[in-house]
Amino acid sequence: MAAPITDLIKLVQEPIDPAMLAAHVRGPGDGATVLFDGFVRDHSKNRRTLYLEYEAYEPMAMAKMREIAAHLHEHFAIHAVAMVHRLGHLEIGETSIYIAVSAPHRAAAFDASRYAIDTLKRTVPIWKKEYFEDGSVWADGELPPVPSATPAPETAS
Amino acid sequence: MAAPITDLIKLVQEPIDPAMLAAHVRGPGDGATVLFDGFVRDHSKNRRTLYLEYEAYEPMAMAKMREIAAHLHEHFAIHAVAMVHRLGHLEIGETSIYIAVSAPHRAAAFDASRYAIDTLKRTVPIWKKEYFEDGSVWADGELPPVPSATPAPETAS
Amino acid sequence: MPSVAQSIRVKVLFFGRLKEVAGRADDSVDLAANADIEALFAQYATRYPQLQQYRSSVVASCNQEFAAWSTTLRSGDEVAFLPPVSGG
Amino acid sequence: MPSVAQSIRVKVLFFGRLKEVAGRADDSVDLAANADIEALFAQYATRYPQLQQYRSSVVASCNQEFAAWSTTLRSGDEVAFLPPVSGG
Repeated sequence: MAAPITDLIKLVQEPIDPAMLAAHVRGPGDGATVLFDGFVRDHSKNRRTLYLEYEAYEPMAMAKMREIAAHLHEHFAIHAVAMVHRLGHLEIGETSIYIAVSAPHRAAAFDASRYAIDTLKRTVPIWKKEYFEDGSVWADGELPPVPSATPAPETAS
Repeated sequence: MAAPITDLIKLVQEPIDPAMLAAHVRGPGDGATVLFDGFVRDHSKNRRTLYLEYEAYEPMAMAKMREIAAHLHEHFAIHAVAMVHRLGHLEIGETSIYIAVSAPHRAAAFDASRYAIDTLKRTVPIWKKEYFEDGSVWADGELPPVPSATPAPETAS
Repeated sequence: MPSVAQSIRVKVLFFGRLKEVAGRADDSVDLAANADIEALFAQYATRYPQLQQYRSSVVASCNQEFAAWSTTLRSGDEVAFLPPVSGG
Repeated sequence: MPSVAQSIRVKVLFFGRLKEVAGRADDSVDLAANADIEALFAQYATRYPQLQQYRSSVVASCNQEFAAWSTTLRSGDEVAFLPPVSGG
């Protein structure tokens, strides 16, 4: 289920460059890109946030992000996807997730962008720890849906 | 119906700077921005486009764009809006419209962004002329909804 | 031309293809008092017969607000004839 | 410890608060053949009793794919215990 070559799916430690991602997805046949920029809020549940730490189960997170991109291509009339999540220490206002979706027409780009971020937040194994003046907590998250029965497993060795 | 001071509503002749608009709307209490970038496609109805010319009824277009921004603040839990439309000669791939909407939570930013571009395309007096190798045409557009009866007019002098 | 006492003067703007058909972007015109936007358009359609075919795909504004064709004009009003919009 | 003939060896990963509760990010463990993910978790909950309270808010993966608790493990599998995800 590899994403098409035009897509850019990454986990990074360094700051995300929105202009690079926006440029990456734009093709001459496109008419619109929808860009989602998620960044660190200065508060959480009425407490002042100092900074965040993100960690991931990296190979599985990459696989799940590639699945999302593949789903977008299958279900929406889009051209290309860039989806980058930052890990490690993030200050207030720094971008944690950036998603760029290009399409010939805007409706598909909007639908795909929203599906991508909604699904990422439910299914990609990434965790956020919030640091406050008086301590830290793992953010409330969402429990990914899990198959109720065992699928036929691949033999691992 | 003036838009709040944090908004940025403009018609410009020069290229649009997305990074400036994205930065303009971001506040410390926000967690997301949704950015819409509309740019010149290389084709229109199977004809190869060479370039476009946009013209506007400028004072009315500005008034209608400000109305859209005001509507967004009234109906969606957003923080700030930047909405810039370029006029004049645009080459393939150049941005004609850029809309940035910031919000504490993403759903409002998505809803507002989509409302903004959908409404702009229906109600803001801007016109696009498409230039092809063998001629030019005014783009098919949408006829804005008009009041069916006369509202009490302001005296103009 | 109507007498001075019975006439008003309005500013008129044409956009998009209407500007090309009328051969002008703006005009200033004298109208009978109580003339509405429909009458103003009809006056131009007499002068530029090609305009008539666009009547059903034109909206009008008065003082930069969309206006019904039955809007009665006053001296000093700015009327614009707007083809289907295609910004974005 | 089960005899070699009856045992399998799997890699285990803990993330988020589970890593803190278990005091480790990864482990390699011998299990009875035919053990499922539920049994693997129970084995850790015996060793780290605090883990038990998270059982209902944990999902498991096997070889980087979400997996049912009843998944039978094979030697060489990589199992991860994942608390509710909060990326984005």
